[in-house]
Amino acid sequence: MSNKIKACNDFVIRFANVNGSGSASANQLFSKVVFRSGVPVSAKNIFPSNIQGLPTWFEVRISENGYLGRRGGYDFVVAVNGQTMWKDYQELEPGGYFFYDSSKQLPDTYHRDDVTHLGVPLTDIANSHYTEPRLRQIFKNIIYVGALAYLFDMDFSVFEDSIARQFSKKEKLIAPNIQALKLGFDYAQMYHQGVCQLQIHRRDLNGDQIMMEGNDAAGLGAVFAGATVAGWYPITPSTSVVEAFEKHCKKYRVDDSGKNKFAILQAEDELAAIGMVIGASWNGARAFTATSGPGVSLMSEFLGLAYFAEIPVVLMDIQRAGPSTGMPTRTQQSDVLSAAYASHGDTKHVLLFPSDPKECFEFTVQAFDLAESLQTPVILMSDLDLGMNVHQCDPIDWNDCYRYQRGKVLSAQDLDDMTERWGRYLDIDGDGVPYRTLPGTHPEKGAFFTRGSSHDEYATYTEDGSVYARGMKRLLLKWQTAKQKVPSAAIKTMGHHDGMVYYGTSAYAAKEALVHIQRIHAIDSMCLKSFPFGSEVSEFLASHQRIFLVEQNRDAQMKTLLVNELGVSPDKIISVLNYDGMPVTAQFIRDQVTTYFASTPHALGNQS
Amino acid sequence: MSNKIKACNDFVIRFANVNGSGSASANQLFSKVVFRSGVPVSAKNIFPSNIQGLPTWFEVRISENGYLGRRGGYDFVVAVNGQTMWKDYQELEPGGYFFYDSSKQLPDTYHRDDVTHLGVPLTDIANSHYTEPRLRQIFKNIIYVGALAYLFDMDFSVFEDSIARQFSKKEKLIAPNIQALKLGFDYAQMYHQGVCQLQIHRRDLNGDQIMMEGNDAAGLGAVFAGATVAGWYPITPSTSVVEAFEKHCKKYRVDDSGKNKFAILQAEDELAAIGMVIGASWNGARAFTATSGPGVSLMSEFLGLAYFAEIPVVLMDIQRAGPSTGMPTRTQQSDVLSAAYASHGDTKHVLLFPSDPKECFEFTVQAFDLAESLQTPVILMSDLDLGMNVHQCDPIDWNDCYRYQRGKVLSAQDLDDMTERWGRYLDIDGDGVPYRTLPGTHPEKGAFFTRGSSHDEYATYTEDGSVYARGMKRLLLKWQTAKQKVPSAAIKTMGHHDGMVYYGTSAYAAKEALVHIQRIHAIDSMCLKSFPFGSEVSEFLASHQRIFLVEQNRDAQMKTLLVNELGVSPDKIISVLNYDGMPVTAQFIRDQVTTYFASTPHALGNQS
Amino acid sequence: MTYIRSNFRHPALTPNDKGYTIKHYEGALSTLCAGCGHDSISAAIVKSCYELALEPHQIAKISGIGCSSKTPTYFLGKAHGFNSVHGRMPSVSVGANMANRDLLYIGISGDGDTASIGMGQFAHVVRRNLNMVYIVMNNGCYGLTKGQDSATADLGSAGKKGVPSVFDSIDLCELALQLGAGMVARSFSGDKKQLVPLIKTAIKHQGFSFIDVISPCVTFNNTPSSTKGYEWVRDHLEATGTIDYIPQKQELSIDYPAGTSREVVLHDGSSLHLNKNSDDYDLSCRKSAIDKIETVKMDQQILTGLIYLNQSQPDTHGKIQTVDTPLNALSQDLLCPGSGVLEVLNESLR
Amino acid sequence: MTYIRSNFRHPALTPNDKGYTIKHYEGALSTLCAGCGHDSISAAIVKSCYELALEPHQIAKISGIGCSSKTPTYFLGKAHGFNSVHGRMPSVSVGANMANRDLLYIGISGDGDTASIGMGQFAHVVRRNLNMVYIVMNNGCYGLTKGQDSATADLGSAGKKGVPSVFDSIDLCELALQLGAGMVARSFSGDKKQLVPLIKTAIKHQGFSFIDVISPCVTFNNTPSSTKGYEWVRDHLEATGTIDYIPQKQELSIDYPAGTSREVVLHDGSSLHLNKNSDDYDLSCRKSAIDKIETVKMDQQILTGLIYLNQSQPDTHGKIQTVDTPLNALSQDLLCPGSGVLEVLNESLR
Ligand SMILES: Cc1ncc(C[n+]2csc(CCOP(=O)(O)OP(=O)(O)O)c2C)c(N)n1
Ligand SMILES: Cc1ncc(C[n+]2csc(CCOP(=O)(O)OP(=O)(O)O)c2C)c(N)n1
Ligand code: SF4
Ligand code: SF4
Ligand SMILES: [Mg+2]
Ligand SMILES: [Mg+2]
Repeated sequence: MSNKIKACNDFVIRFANVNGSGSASANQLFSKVVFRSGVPVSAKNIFPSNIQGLPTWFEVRISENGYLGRRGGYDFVVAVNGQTMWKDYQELEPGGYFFYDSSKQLPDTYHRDDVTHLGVPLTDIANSHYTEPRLRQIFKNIIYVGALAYLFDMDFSVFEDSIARQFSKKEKLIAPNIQALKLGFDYAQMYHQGVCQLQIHRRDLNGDQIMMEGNDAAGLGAVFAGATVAGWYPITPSTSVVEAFEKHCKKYRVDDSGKNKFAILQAEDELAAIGMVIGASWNGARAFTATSGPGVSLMSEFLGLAYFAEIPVVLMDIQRAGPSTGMPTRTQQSDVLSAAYASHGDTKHVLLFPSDPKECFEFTVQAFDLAESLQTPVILMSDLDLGMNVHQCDPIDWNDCYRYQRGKVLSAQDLDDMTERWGRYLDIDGDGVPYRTLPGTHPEKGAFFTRGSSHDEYATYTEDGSVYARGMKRLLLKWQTAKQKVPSAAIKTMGHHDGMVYYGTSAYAAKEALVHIQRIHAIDSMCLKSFPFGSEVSEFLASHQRIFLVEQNRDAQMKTLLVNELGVSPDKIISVLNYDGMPVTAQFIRDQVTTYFASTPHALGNQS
Repeated sequence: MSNKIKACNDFVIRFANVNGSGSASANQLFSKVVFRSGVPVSAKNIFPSNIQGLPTWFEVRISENGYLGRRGGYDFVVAVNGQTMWKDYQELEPGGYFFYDSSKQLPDTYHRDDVTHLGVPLTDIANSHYTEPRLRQIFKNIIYVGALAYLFDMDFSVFEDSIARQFSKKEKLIAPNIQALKLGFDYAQMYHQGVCQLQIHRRDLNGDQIMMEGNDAAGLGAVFAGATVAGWYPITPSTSVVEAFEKHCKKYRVDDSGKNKFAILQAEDELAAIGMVIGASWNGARAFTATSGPGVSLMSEFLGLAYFAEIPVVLMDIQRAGPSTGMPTRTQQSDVLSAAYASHGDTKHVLLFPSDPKECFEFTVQAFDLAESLQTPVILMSDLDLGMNVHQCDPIDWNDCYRYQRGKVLSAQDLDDMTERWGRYLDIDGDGVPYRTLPGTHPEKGAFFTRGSSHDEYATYTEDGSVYARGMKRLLLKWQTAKQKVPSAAIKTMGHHDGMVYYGTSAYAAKEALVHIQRIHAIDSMCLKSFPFGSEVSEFLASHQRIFLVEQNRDAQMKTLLVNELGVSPDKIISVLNYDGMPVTAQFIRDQVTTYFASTPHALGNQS
Repeated sequence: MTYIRSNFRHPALTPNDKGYTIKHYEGALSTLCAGCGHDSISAAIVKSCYELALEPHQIAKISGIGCSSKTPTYFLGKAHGFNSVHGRMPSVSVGANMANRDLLYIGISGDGDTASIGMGQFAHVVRRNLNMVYIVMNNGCYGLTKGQDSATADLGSAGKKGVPSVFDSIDLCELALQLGAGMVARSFSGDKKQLVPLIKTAIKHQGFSFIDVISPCVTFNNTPSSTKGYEWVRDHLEATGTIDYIPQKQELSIDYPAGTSREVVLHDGSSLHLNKNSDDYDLSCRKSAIDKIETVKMDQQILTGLIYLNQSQPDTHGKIQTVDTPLNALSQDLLCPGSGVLEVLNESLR
Repeated sequence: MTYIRSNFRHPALTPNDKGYTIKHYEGALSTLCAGCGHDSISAAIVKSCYELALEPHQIAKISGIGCSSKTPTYFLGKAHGFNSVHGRMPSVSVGANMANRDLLYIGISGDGDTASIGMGQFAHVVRRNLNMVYIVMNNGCYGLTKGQDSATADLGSAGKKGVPSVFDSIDLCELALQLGAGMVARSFSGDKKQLVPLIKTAIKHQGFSFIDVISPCVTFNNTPSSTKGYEWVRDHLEATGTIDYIPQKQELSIDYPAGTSREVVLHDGSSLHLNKNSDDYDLSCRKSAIDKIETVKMDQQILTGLIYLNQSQPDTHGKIQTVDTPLNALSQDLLCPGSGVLEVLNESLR
């Protein structure tokens, strides 16, 4: 017992529950209170692909240093799921704390010397205070939260406030919840006084930050971006994007007569979902869909059409672990390659890689501008970790002076004013982006035929190979234009030889890993934000001799893109690949990088 | 007229027709006669994506040197399509011959000095000899073939033989056809004696070669390979694969009672087609489907399932010009990337690249062996040029001692004999390939659950990330195994610094280009046959300082694969890209390569 | 411009209510085979739009892939067109309609495009009662890929290859009925008298209007042994009754024998005059309509004409309660909540 | 192993004809929600196979994706199973069946899996009359993705979220009928008395057997306002009549009141004993069956029981005339033409 973990505002607690048991809101209450106590916190929901009765975990990292990635391991476990209790016990960090429901006695096998047992008879307490089974179940969860409040020496008033806020519309529930918290608190105080050396003390480190799910932010972004049409098909972990869009639309987009300034249609499948987006975008509405890997595969034919016929599309790919159905409730960044080059024939698609909810919001807004400015699909590459977990980030903001960039769309007036013959696929500006018209614009001018078959500059069908090739070449020019419009990579460079590159949700862990690595080794960093890559990316790669590229997939898919598009030598990229479906940890990155350094201390180039 | 093209057995003739007018068989008769005269010949059908009434061309290259790729340009044109006559006239090579139907007078604008006009009143002759409109139409075509026989000084008896063979089952038609030939012959002899300086003279250069379409060969290959189930959906240019399979099955695979030892089902779409293949393969039959780009896009989700659940699949992708509907009747090699990494998540698929019909046959047979041995999808990457044009190649042969390699399938006896617990996804041999069982094998043993979701070695569903990752790693090991089983690249090396790499149908033009380039510059060559690449490919790339990589797509897709899989530096690969939908020509390759040499005569490496 | 345009040209040199002659409604020259049924249907669409004096640019033509799906190029050259991908015309139409409820959507598809690869999207666009005209140019085969049987090829029917189909055919009208289409009709490309009023009715009907038009493929499926050839179809037609479409303001001047005609008023005030057969049934009863199709089919006949019309269902916009202004016409100010709401919103996330 | 297996266990401890107890037919422990209708259907499948004394390893279980599609893990653990991708069970079943016509194919799907993403494949497997049992576990919602409405959710029906559906529901039995299924039935997961004989009949029927089983989702769609909840379904059942499946060799010992029962003999000699309602109709008439469904629906009732049975159509193998030996059992010698034919073949290409 002497090696008990001691920590203040820097530890990991894991809640082991059964899904469908109502534990989620209790656990979220706990992490919200940490946040409201001014201490940085991050929480990951590790849930099964099933609805009820299977193990689910909620991992909360409390980090005064503001490390918001997954740390790995846990110092304290609330083990209220009998199915996994033994595993939860065994995997506890040395010196950790094992919190369990002591209504039933713990078997003898639970005898790790280094572990502190914290029994609270949750069931007994709940049963003796509540009669209705559902209440017993729910309050059992609140009781353990109350106990934690005591054990971690937390400010109880923040709990009370939080409960009051949560139930501001159901005031009757406030008192019973606080009572349940107290039951736990009191029991812990009575039986476990001074035992726990983990503390969560008030700080003021969170400023004006907010806690939000990436999908919520993306849905909100679509509302702010003026999206009016969403066609979608349910699939974990993307479903909540459209749910959020709907929620926010219902709040901000219903007119006085109760009618909707939006159309959300649950499609029959993903092919139809993206078909709807294409139809709506063609017709001048901002439209989007959200899906995950299997959906992207199914949308592939339509993506090729949108690329070739040059129709704006906003697609959000909330990635999960593939291939195939894979691990539907685990995270990965493994659709990078299939999204970038989706569909047969020569195609390339614009990708955006948000790293936190605020970026989910902002990149969604930008996705619509890009899709319409470039007349092409833009894919927001989020993932389950970012999309379905609550993340701390800066507040959403909005500049009211900003106007949507609707791209090159000709009005009736524009058409009347034209002196030259208009060509739908004619590049007049030299940027590879032609002008389009919308159906219904003008009685006599501007009508054209959109097709996925080969066409000339005037949208007429052609089988003339040179005309076709000219069009394909122009699309490459457009690709160059895209490079100037997409968000730039975030670069931190001091001119070192080595660099670390990462993107998307790996940013949390990578940033933390960098702090540690930089103590022993000089290294620069770059967080990629988009594909195609801007010149800043080429420069960073060119000016560094070794690049550690952090990815959450097996096949180093971003490396493929970098090498393929920029011609950078694959030799200088050292992949750091995590693909077990859990968010990558700082520790993993540190280990990989430092092991590499240990074996190859110097960069390869410039040796001769 | 002094610069008239003169050539014997080395020129290009183009037939300009209207589709649906019955010209195809006359044109094919002509090229067949060239072939039977012992002179190497290649013919390309350039047809519209339409059924009737649009321009269609048939380009025949006669080459005593045995150059069977497209040459580009034409020396002689049979211009019997009014819609394109002017263009056909203008684009004729300087000094070329313009053959037309002189029943109508040629407009004055047709006054190129360098061009020899050869008018034959085809319509008039046909009308004066035949009354039925259909016969007039058909025999008009035969009449011009007869005229060509004279003009090119060809051996008329070969025509007579060919007609006799063609109509061996409709003998009545022999005489009228020969008469029609004669009508043309006689007219030409009468009015154009000694005018044409192009000749086709008998040689004996074709040995025992055959003339065959790649799709016919692939379909035949599937019959010889023992494929019993085909699910398919019509799409140009793949349709004729299944048609050939059916034709050969009907010949070789119907039992005495008239029942079929095969099942061919036209599916409702490509998703269903590959679903059928997966179901049949899972159940132990050899099954395949054929499609083109749009189908591959649609099959992408299922391909991921087959990869991850490890089910054999044979898919033939007869590529056409993309993206989207693109140019459905033009050729390209532009599905390479999307086929190699088809589907979301981390996936890799085995690809085979046949270069001629014989290889279509052989690689199809091998595809089944590979798919079953490796338990994974194998994609035959053919294209429209190879699949739908008749190519001269060595005869099909078959070794009766060869036995199908059905892979690791456990029989009831095997299961009974096992001492260890069997695991569907357990790698016992260290090659990454586990053992499978077929439904119905054993009453008690060997049943397992196939799924696209994550599974452990015993096929049980798991969400344990480390178990999942272990499986994904094993699939990489299997990929290594694949490298040893796929057909090796064909390498010709003399240890030069420069090398040319090509694959698929580019082989014809590349070989010809090499002959010419080698006269001025030492260069080795490699014809890729498969993906993943064997060690011979890495060695070739490593041992050459500059690699010219010939591809028929815009984005240098094979380069992506080479760089990505082998880590070769992208700098040393110089892409030679033809993507206008016409088969690449030797001239194009020569020009690209020699231009490069002119500007950069020496290889880059080893300079310091 | 269609091959057989000339048939219709004569009476139409006079300008319509909008002052347009029929030329205004034509498209590019057809590249289909001479005699293809699809061209007749194009001509009927041209005629319908001309007679209704529609503004062509207020129409959107959407199709899949196939010979049939090529036809939108051959009519209404002043309207935007979208030749999408195989079998997916419905979803593109749904999206387009959501974006702008004010245009007229004419969806063109083939039997392959709809009954095979597009079956799922077809079923669901019907179910949503999207306000559109959905025309299947039904030739029982895949014309563009050279004549394979489609799922509407009848059992035993044989095309050019001479191999009789071994599968039962799918009756798209019956499916549309079952899936809740507001208007269902069948016609024959060769019967322009019947087809034009049907198309006009379909255009005027608010909601999903389905017309299955048997349209012989002269190249691959016009054999005597084919049930989709001109011969067979002509010999086996049975019509539900003649119909006349009467525009809003026109008076009902046509004289029908008493007891044999009935008027149906459409939403915009225009009306249909139905000249009925004796064995008539209730046009607005799904069950009777299905029954009628099946009964006629048992006699080896093909039921044509207006089979079902029910105007009571709201269309998709009605179901999901969108605003009256087309969504694509709403400005940023009407759509973007703006910074004003963010204080409350951010606070709710703390 | 299913949650409610115990219900069925008692009478089945006795071995069946093959000497197996019911345990032999069970699968892994269910991970569905306690009370989920799907578990009852699994139990009914177990019981049916047990009672028919089938060899489990001669069965192949194929499904798509969804809670329903998970169930094959929970029954017949000795049979091979294939949990494919969403909506594509039919095509995988077609392929499997083509490869080996001798196994019994049980396809399991959900209403989302079949009526939405899988609609096209569903329509076409029916049309092919594939010899299989196709069971839809129909809960009117997408259970696994947390309760969204499916296309079988009835107009006005509301699940846990409380939002009534604005779209008409798709009736899969009617579709199956129209598309040519040989056997069509509907049942309720809570009615094992009716479900077991139906499954047994489906297994014995040669050709496509479709059973739409209403199967409440207790978590997301078991509200009083849902027409797929236990309450509503129980209150609105109307059965076509009780049916008893009688194995081949068993004598007809059950005694029915005269005039109310009828016997139907299946291909293998086993028979069905139908105890009919008074308002009965001809079971082998498609038109009457559709009519019956529609009529009952108008009364807000759900028709259950055997709705249609027609044994006259050949199955897919019959249609395409494959050999009797399963194709996957043909050896290389029987399949490969060998070098012998090549001389002629090559010569024909010169
Ligand atoms: C995904 C895809 N698969 C296949 C094709 C090839 N294809 C083009 S048209 C067509 C069928 C057309 O049949 P139908 O819709 O009946 O039109 P028709 O030509 O008979 O008018 C097919 C299969 C395609 N273009 N795309
Ligand atoms: C291509 C694809 N899209 C979406 C999903 C997500 N998904 C899983 S199950 C399901 C619906 C299941 O509904 P149903 O078939 O009715 O089964 P239930 O769970 O209700 O039994 C969906 C949409 C998926 N797995 N694959
Ligand atoms: S092939 Fe048939 S459907 Fe196509 S254009 Fe010709 S006649 Fe019409
Ligand atoms: S969510 Fe619904 S369908 Fe799924 S297991 Fe639970 S009760 Fe059954
Ligand atoms: Mg057709
Ligand atoms: Mg369901």
